[in-house]
Amino acid sequence: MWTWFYRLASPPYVYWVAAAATPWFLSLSVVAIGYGLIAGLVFAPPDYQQGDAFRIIYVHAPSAWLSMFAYTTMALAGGIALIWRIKIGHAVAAASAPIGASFTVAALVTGSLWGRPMWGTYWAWDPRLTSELILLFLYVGVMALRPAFEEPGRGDRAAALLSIVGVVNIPIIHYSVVWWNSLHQGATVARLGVPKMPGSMLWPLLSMLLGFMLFYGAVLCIRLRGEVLNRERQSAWVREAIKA
Amino acid sequence: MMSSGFWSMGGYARFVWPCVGFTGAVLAWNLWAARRHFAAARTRSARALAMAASDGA
Amino acid sequence: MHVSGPNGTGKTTLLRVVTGLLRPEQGVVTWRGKSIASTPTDYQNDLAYASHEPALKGDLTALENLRFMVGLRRRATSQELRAALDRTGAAGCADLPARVLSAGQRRRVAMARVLAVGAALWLLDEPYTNLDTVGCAMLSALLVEHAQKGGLALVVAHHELSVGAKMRHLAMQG
Amino acid sequence: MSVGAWSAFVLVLRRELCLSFRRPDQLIQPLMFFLIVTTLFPLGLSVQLSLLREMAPGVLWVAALLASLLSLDALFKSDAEDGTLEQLVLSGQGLYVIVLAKTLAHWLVSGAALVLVSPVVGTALAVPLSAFPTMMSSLGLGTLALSWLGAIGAGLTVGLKRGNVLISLIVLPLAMPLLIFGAGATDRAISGTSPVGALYLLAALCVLTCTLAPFAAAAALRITLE
Repeated sequence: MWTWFYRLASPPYVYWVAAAATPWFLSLSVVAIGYGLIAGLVFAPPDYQQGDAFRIIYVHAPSAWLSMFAYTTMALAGGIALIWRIKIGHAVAAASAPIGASFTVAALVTGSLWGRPMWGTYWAWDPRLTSELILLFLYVGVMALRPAFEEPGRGDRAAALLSIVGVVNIPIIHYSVVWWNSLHQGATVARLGVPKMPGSMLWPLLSMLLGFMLFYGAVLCIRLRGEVLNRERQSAWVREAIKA
Repeated sequence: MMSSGFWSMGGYARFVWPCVGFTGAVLAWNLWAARRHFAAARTRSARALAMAASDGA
Repeated sequence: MHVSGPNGTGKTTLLRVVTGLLRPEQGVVTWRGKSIASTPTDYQNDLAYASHEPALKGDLTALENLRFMVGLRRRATSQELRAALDRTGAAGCADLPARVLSAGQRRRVAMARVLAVGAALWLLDEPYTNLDTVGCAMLSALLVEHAQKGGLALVVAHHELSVGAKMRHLAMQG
Repeated sequence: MSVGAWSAFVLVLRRELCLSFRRPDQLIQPLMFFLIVTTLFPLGLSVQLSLLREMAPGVLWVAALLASLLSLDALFKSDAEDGTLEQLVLSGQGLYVIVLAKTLAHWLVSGAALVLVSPVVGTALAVPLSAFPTMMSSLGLGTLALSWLGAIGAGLTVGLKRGNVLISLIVLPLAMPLLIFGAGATDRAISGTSPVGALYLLAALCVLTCTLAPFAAAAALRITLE
C-alpha cells in the first residue's frame, strides 16, 4: 500500500496528472462560475433587507471560503511532507500560498465594498473581516519565510511548520476576534452574510463555490508543475517533460 | 438588451460592479501568474539541461 | 578511524550525518545494531561530538562551561572536570571567562569536555586546528588511550595523524 | 549515571539566568524600550487623563508585546552561533525540556521584569490603582504565552542573518488573541467591570501554548539545524 502511495506522490506522476487535469478543472470552473454569475446577478431576487447589495455575496463568500481552504491545503500538504518526508507536499504548499493570499485580498476588498452600504463605512472591524485580515498576515509570514533560507529544503520545512502552527491558531484567533467585537460594539452592526436563503439565491452561491474550487484546482495544477520543475531540475524525466 | 435596472443594481451599482470586477481581476491574475510561473520554471530547467549537455560534450 | 580529503568533499557533512543532526538522503546509520533515528537518546548517551566551534559561552568560565555541558550528560564533580582540563593542558584556564581564552585554549577546553563526558564514541571535526605541537601530541595520546580502553573515535582532519597503526583511514575525494 | 529531565531543566534554567545576569545591559534594554514607547503615546496624543486612561490598556499591551519580541530574537541565536545548540540537541536530553527551560528563563528576565515596572507606566497612563492587579497578572500571563509563541519564531529564524523583522512578521499575527484578551481584561478592570472571564481565557491560552509551543519550537530548531 505504501509503495503505491509513494508512486502516486512521485514527481513525474504528479507532473503528468496535473497537466492532464488542468483543462478539465478550468473548463468545468468556467461553466460553474458562468451559471452562478448569471443566476446570481440576474435571476435571483433581491434580498428584502439589503436589496441588490447582497449580490456581492456571490463573489465575496467563494473568495473567503477559498482563502481558508487554500490555507488548510497548504498546512495539510506541508504536514504530510514534514512527517512522511514526501517532498511533493512542499511543492503543493508552495503552489497554494500565493493563490490563497490573492483570494484573501479579494475577500477583504469585496467585504469592505459590501460594508460601505451596510455600515456606512468601508471598514468597521467586523469580526469576520478582521479574521480575514489576520489570515492575510499569516499568509505573508509563511510566504516570507520560505525564500528566506539559502537552502530551499530548509525553507520548505520551516514554512510547513509555520503553516501548521497557523492552522492551530486560526480558530483561536477567530473566536478571540468575535469576543473582542462583541465587547466593543454590541449587536448594532449588521453582520455580512444572509442567514437563511431560498433556493433561487442558494443554488447560484453553491455553484460559485464549486466553480471557485475548480478554478483553484486548475491554478494549483499549473503552479504545481512549475514548482515540481524547479525542484527536480537534475532528474532524468525532466528532460523528456521539457521536450514534450 | 437588458434593462437599465439590472446595471443599476437597485442603486448599489457602484458597490456591486467593482466587487465583481475586482474578483474577476483576481481570477485572471491567478491564471496569468500561474502560467508565467510555469513558463519561467520551464525555461530555467531547459537552460539547466542545455548547460549540462554542453558540459558533457 | 581517520577521515581525510580536500575541502568541500563532505567530511563535515558525513560527520553530521553520523551524529544524527543531519538525516541521510539514503541509507541508515546504525549503532550497536540499532538505527540511530529510532533510538536517538541511547545513541546520544554513547556519543561525544566536537564541531568546528568549541561551544563555549564567553561570559562563563571554562569550568562553568564544562559543568553545564557535562552536567547534562552525567553527574560530574568539580575535581573530575578539573582533572579533565588538566589532562588536556587547560588547567590554567579553568577559572577564566572563556571570552579571554585563545583559540587553542578553547580547543583544549572543548577536548576536555569530550574527555569528561566519558562516551564510547568520539566524533571530532578538525580537532588539531589551532593546537600547537605539544597540543597535537597530547591529542594523539588521548586518542590512543581512548582506543586502548575500547573506545571508538571518528576524526575528520586534513592533518596527518601520528597515532600508530590502530587507525583506519578513509580518504574522500570530490 | 544519566541525568533526569528535571535536573536537566534546572541546569539549563540556572545557566541561562546566570548568563543573563552577567550581561545586565541586555536585561535593561527591553525595559527601557517599554518605558520609552509608553512615554511616546502621551506626547503624541494628549495629556488629558481621561483619554489616556481609555488608551492605556492598548498602549501598555502593544508596548509590552514589542518589547518582549525584540529580545526574543536572541533566544537561540548565540547558542546557534557558537555551536552550543548542536551540543544541546546531542545531549541525550529531550529538546523539548531544553526549549522549555530556555524560554522560561527568558521570560523571567524579560516578561516578569516588564510586569514589575508596569505599575510605573500604569500610573503615568492614569490607570486607577484598583486595576493594577488585573493589569499586572494579565501582562504576566500574556508575556509568558508570547514567549512560548516567540520561541517558535526564534527557532524558525535562528539560522537567518536578518531574522529580526521576519520574527515579528511571524509571531505578531499569532499573538493577536493575547493582545485582545489581555488588553480586554485590563480595559474591564479600569472601567470597573469584572475581568475574570478574559483572565481565565488568557490563562487557558497560556497553558495551551506552554504545552504545544515547545514541541513546535523544538521541531523548528531541528529543521534549521539540519
